[in-house]
Amino acid sequence: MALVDGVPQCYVDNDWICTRYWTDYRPELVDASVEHLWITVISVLAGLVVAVPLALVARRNAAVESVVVGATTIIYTIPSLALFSLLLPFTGLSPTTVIIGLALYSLTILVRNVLAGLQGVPEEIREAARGVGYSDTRMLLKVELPLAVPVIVAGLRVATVSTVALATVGSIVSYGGLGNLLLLAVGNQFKAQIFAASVLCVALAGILDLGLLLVQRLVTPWTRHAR
Amino acid sequence: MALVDGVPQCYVDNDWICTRYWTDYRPELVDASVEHLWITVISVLAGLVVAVPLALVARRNAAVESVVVGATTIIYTIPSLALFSLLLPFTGLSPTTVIIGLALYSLTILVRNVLAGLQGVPEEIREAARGVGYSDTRMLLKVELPLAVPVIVAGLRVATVSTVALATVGSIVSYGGLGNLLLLAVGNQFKAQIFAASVLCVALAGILDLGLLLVQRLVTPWTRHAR
Amino acid sequence: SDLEDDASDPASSGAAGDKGTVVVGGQDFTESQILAAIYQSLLEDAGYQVQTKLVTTRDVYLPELSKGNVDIVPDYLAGLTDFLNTQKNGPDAEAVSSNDPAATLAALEPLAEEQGISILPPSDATDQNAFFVSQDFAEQNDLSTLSDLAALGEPVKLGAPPDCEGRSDCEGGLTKVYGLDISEIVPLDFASAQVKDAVKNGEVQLGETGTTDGTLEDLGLVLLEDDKGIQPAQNLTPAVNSDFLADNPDLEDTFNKLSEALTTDDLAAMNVQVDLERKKPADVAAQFLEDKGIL
Amino acid sequence: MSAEVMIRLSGVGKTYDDGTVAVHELDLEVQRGELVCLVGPSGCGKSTTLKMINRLIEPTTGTIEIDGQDVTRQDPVQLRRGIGYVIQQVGLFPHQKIIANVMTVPLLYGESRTTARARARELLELVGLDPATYADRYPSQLSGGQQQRVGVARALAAKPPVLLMDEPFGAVDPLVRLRLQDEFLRLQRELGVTVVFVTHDIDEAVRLGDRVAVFATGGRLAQYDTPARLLGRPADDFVAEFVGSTSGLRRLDVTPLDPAHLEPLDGVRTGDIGAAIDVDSTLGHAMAVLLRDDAGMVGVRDGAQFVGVLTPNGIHRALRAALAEMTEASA
Amino acid sequence: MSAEVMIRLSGVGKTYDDGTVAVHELDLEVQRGELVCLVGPSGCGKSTTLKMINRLIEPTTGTIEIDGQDVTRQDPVQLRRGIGYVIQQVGLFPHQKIIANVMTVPLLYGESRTTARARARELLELVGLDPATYADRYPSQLSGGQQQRVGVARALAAKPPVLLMDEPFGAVDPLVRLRLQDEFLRLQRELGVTVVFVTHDIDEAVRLGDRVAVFATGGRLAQYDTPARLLGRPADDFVAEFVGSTSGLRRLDVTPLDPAHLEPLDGVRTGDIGAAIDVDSTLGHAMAVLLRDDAGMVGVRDGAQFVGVLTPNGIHRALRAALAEMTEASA
Ligand SMILES: Nc1ncnc2c1ncn2[C@@H]1O[C@H](COP(=O)(O)OP(=O)(O)OP(=O)(O)O)[C@@H](O)[C@H]1O
Ligand SMILES: Nc1ncnc2c1ncn2[C@@H]1O[C@H](COP(=O)(O)OP(=O)(O)OP(=O)(O)O)[C@@H](O)[C@H]1O
Ligand SMILES: [Mg+2]
Ligand SMILES: [Mg+2]
Repeated sequence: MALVDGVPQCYVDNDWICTRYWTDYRPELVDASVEHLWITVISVLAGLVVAVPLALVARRNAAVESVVVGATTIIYTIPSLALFSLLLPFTGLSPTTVIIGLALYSLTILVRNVLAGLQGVPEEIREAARGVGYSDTRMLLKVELPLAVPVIVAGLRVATVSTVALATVGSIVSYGGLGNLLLLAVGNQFKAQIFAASVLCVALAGILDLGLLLVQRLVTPWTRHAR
Repeated sequence: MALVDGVPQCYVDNDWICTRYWTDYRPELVDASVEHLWITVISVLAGLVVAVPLALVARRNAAVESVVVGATTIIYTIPSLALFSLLLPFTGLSPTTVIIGLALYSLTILVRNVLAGLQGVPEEIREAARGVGYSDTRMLLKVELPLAVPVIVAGLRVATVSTVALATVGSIVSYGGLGNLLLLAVGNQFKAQIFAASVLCVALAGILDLGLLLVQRLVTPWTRHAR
Repeated sequence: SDLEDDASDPASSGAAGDKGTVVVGGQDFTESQILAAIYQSLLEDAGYQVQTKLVTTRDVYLPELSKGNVDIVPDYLAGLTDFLNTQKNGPDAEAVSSNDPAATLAALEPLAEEQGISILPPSDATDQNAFFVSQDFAEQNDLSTLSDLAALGEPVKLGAPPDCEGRSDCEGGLTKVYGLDISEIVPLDFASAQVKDAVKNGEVQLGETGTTDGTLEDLGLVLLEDDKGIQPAQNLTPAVNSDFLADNPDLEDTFNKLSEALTTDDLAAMNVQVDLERKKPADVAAQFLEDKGIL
Repeated sequence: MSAEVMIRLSGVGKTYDDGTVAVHELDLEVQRGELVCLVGPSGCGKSTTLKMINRLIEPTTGTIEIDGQDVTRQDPVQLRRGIGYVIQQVGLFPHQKIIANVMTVPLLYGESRTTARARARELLELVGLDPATYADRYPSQLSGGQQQRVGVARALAAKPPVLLMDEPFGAVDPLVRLRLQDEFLRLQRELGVTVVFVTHDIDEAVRLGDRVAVFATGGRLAQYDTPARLLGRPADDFVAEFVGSTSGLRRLDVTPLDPAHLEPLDGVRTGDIGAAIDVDSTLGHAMAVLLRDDAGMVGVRDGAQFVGVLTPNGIHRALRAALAEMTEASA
Repeated sequence: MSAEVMIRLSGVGKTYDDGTVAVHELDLEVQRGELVCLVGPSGCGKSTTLKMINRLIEPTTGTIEIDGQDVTRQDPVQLRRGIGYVIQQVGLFPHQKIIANVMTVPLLYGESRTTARARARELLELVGLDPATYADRYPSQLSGGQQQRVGVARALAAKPPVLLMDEPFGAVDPLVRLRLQDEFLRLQRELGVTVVFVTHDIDEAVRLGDRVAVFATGGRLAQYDTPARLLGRPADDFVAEFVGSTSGLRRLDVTPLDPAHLEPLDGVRTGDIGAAIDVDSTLGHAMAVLLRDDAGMVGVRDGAQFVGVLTPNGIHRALRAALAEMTEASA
């Protein structure tokens, strides 16, 4: 094998684990991770912002619920490739394409969990709140949503983790964060890069997941006191 | 455009909607839908069968919960391509590869929703059950799981819809159901086929989703009687 | 289902099933699909039960082929050679394929042997990578070859899969052999609708597709000729699991007959039938075999 | 007089989907500032009636007016803001600390957090829960009776003109309950609140109610009267039985001493008088003291001065007189 | 004698994580077949004590034995199967119909569905809920008191040797409660169940309990005695106050007539006697009758025969005597 001198051995051997890679490509890895992170966070937040009102509309009656849940179902079944191509004419090769797509996907999970969470609020607590004169809005904000937090956060966690994974698909419009690195590396069998990008993806998902768990603990202190 | 005579106009124009396509390709569409359906159903059931015990183990203590939830997170972030390649050496070009993969993905959603559902059971009802001498198992089966059904079914519905969407990825090992048709059609811009396969995907997701909703209504009759 | 009244239902031809099962592999794009259908017809005619498994990438079917889970695959000479070469010698290994079919075959055979794969004689028919620009762009600048484009001396954006970078039949060859100034590779799939759209609306100037792509004309796109021959010999060739071939030696004749008959024009014509006339690959395959008098 | 009516139910009925008649053709008027108790056997429609007043349940027939306005024409949220409500199931917000549960209502009325907090602490004291200990706990960390008292504090926090209370003291012990009743009565008089108070404890109803409505099973109003008349002249056998065979004894607690029934001090030596009670005690208190020591009589004092002695016969006479008076009044 | 002890708490204490002492160094013995009532102010640790017996709460100090066996050494599930439990918050299973809620426990013991269903229907009748109406409803379709009665039926369904009841009749009206108490007492005697019964209603405790344990705030046992001695000789001011200033009156309901306190019939004309009562009535009944009519005395009959008349003074003497007796007994 005629290889240029001074090429690190792990590049030559195409090893999965290659510390040299991590130092050589640090800027690329950092940039990609940062991009991945903000795309994920913004997408999920956008999804949540849309999901809550949708869920609220949905629970007004069974027919509307079917429509809303059905529509988000349809979106979820559109393959990412197709969804991005649908968006492309409007938003072009920009992060917006990816974010809209990812937010739309997260809707499916979020709408259902927001709905399930709200349904789980005990009737007598709802009655007490209504009885002291809570408006629907206030009851929602002060009673129902807080009590639904565990189920909503469960949904947020799934949505976040799934968005971290899906964000790699953004590489088809070149905003895929770690997905860009991954796709390139898969293309030319650069194992060290495949490994690094995958590990960072997982780490990102793990950190976000843990973060949300902590947020949940923080905002639901009452669940910690056993009766 | 030099085209052979007798080619249906909607093929020539590459229309999205082409009734001729639906008749010409009926056998392919039926076969693909059937394959898609059974792969989805088996995958989600397999996921559920694994998720419930995992959730039960997880809720014993916070550390185990982190591990279980973390592990399913990691699985979820593995791109389907990579996951299927990991499974390929063991299971080959068989439906098993796809089913294992899809079941693993559905775990993330199911484990969390089973956990959230169980957490939502009011403490006084748990206490009453324990008080009359329910064993942990019996309480789980007779009290906790039934009361968790709305949240679990919410998870099952997300998992099912998401699996219908993900199952298309099975085309990388030729067991993608409608995904096989979709991928081929995307490759050669066969819009009628893209449309038909997409519509069937959505319909499948919708039907399964509705079916689960009906199942939920059936198994939670007590939620229909307002206080 | 026997709803189809097409005469080409191979399963009904007499001897089916008494020689055991054959798994035909392949990739799931049009051409591969047509070839798999041709293989299936031939094999069924020879008395085998055939299962066709079309997958997305060579990574998936090749290990299965060498293990014998897949028995036969219609493949491309240089593509297969490069794949096996990099698999054995690493991603940066020097290419052993070239634009000469014989030399490429010679390089391939030992590599395939090691994997338990036998290569039957290739056909003259080829499906090489090719680069295209928009009709307007070509007319404005009077372009017909890649050299013409290089002569323009303007930086171009290239729409191609990410693995294009550095490859001698892609970015590497375009810059080193033709001296093109490629300012950016926008990662877009080979022959995909996206890359064609991107070229058409000017987001990139140059896109990558195959020589047998039958859709370009309709879309207002034109191929530029590879006048300096950077594309390796992508002749169609059957790759067979060696053990399977040893057990079924008569297959060689069958497939040689096919390879002799098949031409690049046939491929393009069949692609058009499937891609534009929306005929089913099985029907196109049957028609082809009948026209050539093979079956 | 009609301006004085605060709550008016006319022909109000509630039939549930499955055909259960919870309340049947109910007519009921509550005057402004009045405290009306609803009593009756379990399942007779008391809670349903209460919830129809603040529209948590919509009646199937009849109309309900508050302060002359048909409640069905009002925005339910605005309506309920003017009505305090203590729910039978307590229904504290499990995710809020005790203090926040009580502050909830003043905050709803736009009070500042400081004012709301101060008021909440005051009310916790009032219901016998030391804010220092309980303010920062979650509901699940309180006993059943403590939770119930927080529910009462929450409803009182708004100083609402109308208050609906569904068995608010059902889970607390008699001592705490007595104290709560006293405090509550004081507050109610002071603020002039109109109260509808559900209880199954006839003693409580008699003690608190200006008038008491006795419901029979099936949501029928059997009698609506002052406690005295209810005890003295039950409308029918059902009411008589419900009010209890010991209704005469119950009166001990509500009948004040009357100097007319005392025996003169003449010939009684101070040593013979076991103990002394105040002239404005109830007969019940007198009897308790009488039983405690062996003297057979108890001295009655007005300030420092003895005004007479009370014997068992005197108590009997006083009770009889009270009953007779009642009977006349209701005739 | 020690074989007779069914439940023994020795030095049992419970301190919650935040330092709240819910129960303090409690010693308590319950004999086999005995019905012990726990009373005390809200938050004094009654529920906590109960839940420690069936290990829903683990004590921080001390040991609890049932039938001579340390409960902490037993499998909690097996332990609880031998102990019926009525939870203060009712805690019906919202997803099961009423009949299924009650059947739950016999099914747990391996009864057939038919037997369990029959037993459940029986028990629903017992607690005054007609199975035809209520069996197929869900808990949310019942009133508060009805739900509570279902909870009681559920606990009784197992015929357990030990029964823990946390304010089981707190939400039902006095008439239904009296009936429930009677039925329950009958059942308890018949089956010889050992019962620990939490109530905040001292009347109920006195009526039901073989012995009554009065708790003071902070989980301290203030007095543990028979109802008679508790009323007659409260151990301290706290108990005296808790048992109530009217404790003499409470005794009316538990003290039988004594012929010794009757006045002779001599010189009384039959027309003067307002009404007649049976010789085995309670003093309470006698007094109620006495107050009802204007005669100032009531005839007492043994079968068809008059044995004397009772006057207000007679009642007073009878009460005094009963108190004195008690005081002696406890001395
Ligand atoms: N999780 C907890 N953390 C701290 N203190 C608690 C907790 N649970 C209960 N307590 C306190 O323990 C004490 C005893 O509670 P317990 O429920 O035993 O009272 P109780 O006698 O049953 O009262 P009630 O008659 O009101 O039901 C109460 O003062 C209560 O505030
Ligand atoms: N959703 C419902 N469907 C059918 N019947 C119902 C429903 N809710 C309540 N009921 C019935 O209506 C009647 C009145 O109920 P309500 O709650 O008003 O009684 P209550 O007087 O408050 O009784 P309690 O003192 O036991 O609380 C009861 O017999 C009850 O069974
Ligand atoms: Mg009620
Ligand atoms: Mg308690």
